[in-house]
Amino acid sequence: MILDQVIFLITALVIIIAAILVVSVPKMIHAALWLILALAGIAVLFVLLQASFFAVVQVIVYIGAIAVLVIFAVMLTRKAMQDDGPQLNRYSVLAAAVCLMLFVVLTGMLLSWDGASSLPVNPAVHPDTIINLGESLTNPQGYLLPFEVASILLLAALVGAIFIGREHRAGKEEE
Amino acid sequence: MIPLSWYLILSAALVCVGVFGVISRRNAIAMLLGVELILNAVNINLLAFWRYKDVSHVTGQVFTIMVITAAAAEVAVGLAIFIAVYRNKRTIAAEDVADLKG
Amino acid sequence: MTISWLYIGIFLVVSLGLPAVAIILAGILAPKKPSLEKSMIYECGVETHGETWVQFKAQYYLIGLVFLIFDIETVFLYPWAVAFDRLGVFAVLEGLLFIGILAGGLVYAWKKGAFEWV
Amino acid sequence: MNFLSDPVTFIGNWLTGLVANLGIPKETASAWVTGVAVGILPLLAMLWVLVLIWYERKVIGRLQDRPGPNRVGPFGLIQPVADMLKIFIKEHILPAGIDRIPYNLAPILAVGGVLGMWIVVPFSATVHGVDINVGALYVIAVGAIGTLGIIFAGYSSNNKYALLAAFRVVAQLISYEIPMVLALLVPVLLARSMGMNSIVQAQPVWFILIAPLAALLFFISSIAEVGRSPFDLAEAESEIVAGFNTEYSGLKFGMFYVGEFLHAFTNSLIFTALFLGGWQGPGAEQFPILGFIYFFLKTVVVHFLGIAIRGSMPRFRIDQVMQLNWKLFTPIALAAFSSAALVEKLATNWADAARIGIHFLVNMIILGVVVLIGGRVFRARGIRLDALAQRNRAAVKFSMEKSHDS
Repeated sequence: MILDQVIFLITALVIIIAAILVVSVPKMIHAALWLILALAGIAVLFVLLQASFFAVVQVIVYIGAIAVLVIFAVMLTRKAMQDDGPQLNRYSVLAAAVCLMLFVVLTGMLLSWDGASSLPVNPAVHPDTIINLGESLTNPQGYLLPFEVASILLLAALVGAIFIGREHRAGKEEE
Repeated sequence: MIPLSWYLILSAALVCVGVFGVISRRNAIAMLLGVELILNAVNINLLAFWRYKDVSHVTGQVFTIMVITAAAAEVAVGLAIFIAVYRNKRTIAAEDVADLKG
Repeated sequence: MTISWLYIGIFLVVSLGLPAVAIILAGILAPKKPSLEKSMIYECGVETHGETWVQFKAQYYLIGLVFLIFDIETVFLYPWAVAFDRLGVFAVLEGLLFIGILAGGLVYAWKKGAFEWV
Repeated sequence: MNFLSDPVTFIGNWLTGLVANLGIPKETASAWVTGVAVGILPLLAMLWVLVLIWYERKVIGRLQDRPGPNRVGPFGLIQPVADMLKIFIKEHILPAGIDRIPYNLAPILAVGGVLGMWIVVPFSATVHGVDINVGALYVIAVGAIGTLGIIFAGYSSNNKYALLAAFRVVAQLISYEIPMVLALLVPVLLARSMGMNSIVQAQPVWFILIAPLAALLFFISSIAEVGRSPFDLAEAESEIVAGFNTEYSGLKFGMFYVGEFLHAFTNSLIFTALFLGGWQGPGAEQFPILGFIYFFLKTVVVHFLGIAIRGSMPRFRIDQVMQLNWKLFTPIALAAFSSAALVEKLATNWADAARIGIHFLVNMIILGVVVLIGGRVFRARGIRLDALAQRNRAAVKFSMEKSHDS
């Protein structure tokens, strides 16, 4: 089917352009907005990969939550970087060269690998994969430990971030 | 049908853009956005390998969940640190905040 | 499956395109007489004063933070709920432990005053 | 297949036959017809908004002892059309210093984020949009796009009140998404599926009877998601001018309202599908048109309830909104979901009636405990506030007496 290839190429183009803008536009808030576009494009890729659960999770978690959090943080700290100053540090040209080289090397390695051109094993994913996923998340023989560790990690992140991010009022501390 | 290499090359490109962002942006939040791009590239790879191998093995999907969790935790704590630093020093340019250097 | 998502794609494009077309159409139909006075920012009847981007409370960030953590944990419970028939009692208890840890985070945020809006 | 019993499928089949006669294979023809139908659905939804606006203004009017719109056309039916024509030819004022792309994107996202939900709604036994296996989460995901629209509007308007309002609204929207997602988890758990149609099919007994708490939480949070009274902080004129859309004019301004009216109805659709059995009812399987009518009637009841609340409740303060969510709704949602999971697993092999009874009982116990504890806490707080007010009054009186003396 040629249609999915066309969709893939358009989406990939959008993602790459948006990603480059994320790391290069001077205004932080614009970087956040371009990030949203890149993340939405990645959600489309997940649909093409028939991982529909992850496509919606991508939108809910990245666009609905992480992007909002980033925008909040940009608003809270925006006075720090007056947006007209230089946004790239003095290594930026060097960094661009290194990244370009990294990309060339990675692509070369990928193309020389035999498995790179392989096609999907089975054309349509059975919708039961979500059930498989859910089952293995709480199966001791499956991924119970990572699942619970993830929840501990999130709890730790919550505790840490609240502790750091909370406004310490001078008067309140002494009470 | 899309060959696997397309996904891999796209995610390689995304990683490179992300690395560039982390190295060369001055604003700490922008560096964090670069990290987000890298982690998303990882997710593309994980799900692509899950799709192009045996789909009944959900390892790739479980790893994606872990990466998303880690990304969220990283963003939450990272941004909180930047906000706290900003409150104390009125800057979030990464090179100005070198107090934690050993 | 894939064809369904194609329909969803069409649908989303149309649902975003419809208001866009309406707005463009209205833009063509509507009179265009811009003036300096008109384009000034509205602010309770007086001229705008000071910088637009006023400083925000860290409270917004804390709310967003708690939301992010809860959102992720809840979303990952969905496959677990779908697979409910295949789970044993032990697996259900594991899921409840997951929720319990989540609730612990809520209690911590509550105690630290993340939800006090002063 | 009879036209009266299932008009949509009938027309679909007829059109497919027509296209197939042109020499296109049957499947391709069917796919094309479905694609066109999918493209038309948003248009119908947008036109439906005209009816919604009239209906809502009329109901609110009657609730407040006014006639509501009654001049243009019979019962004022043409009023929304007149309003629409007017708003279409109003000038688009571009304020100074706006950020153009997000500014223009915001109203589009606000409407698109609501319209997008319609694709997964199961209207009847045979007409159910697209039945993806992540339908319930899809609804939440599309809702997140609407939130983005509000952030864009607030940020790009170059107006501090708009920005402030947008931040408040976004804080409210993301907060109430948590009880909403948790409450949505209960029907998913009971139906063992995220597909909207599967959830409807799993409801010979409506889920509102099995999980009344989840239904209540979902209903309240969906009102908060729309941002209507009592959660209409977005338009607290006394505090933040007109809200995040202060700097919008003409149809761009109108789009936010189209989005709001449509969102209220869409949420009623989703609530009906999730908790009130959707199109289920006597004879709905044989005659899909009946299912459509049942679905519509149930939705109208839910929608009316929302409007009645809008017409009769005062607005919460922002701190009340936040505390209500995080200190009351989220813990209840967690408790309701955990208890549902536990009961469902322990009572797997029981008779249906017993299982449902236990579910209901547990829900009521949780509600009772919440009311008991919550009542006590709020009473204690009220006494504290009373004492505070008394002290303040005394202080004011004292200072006034002092000023009189001197």
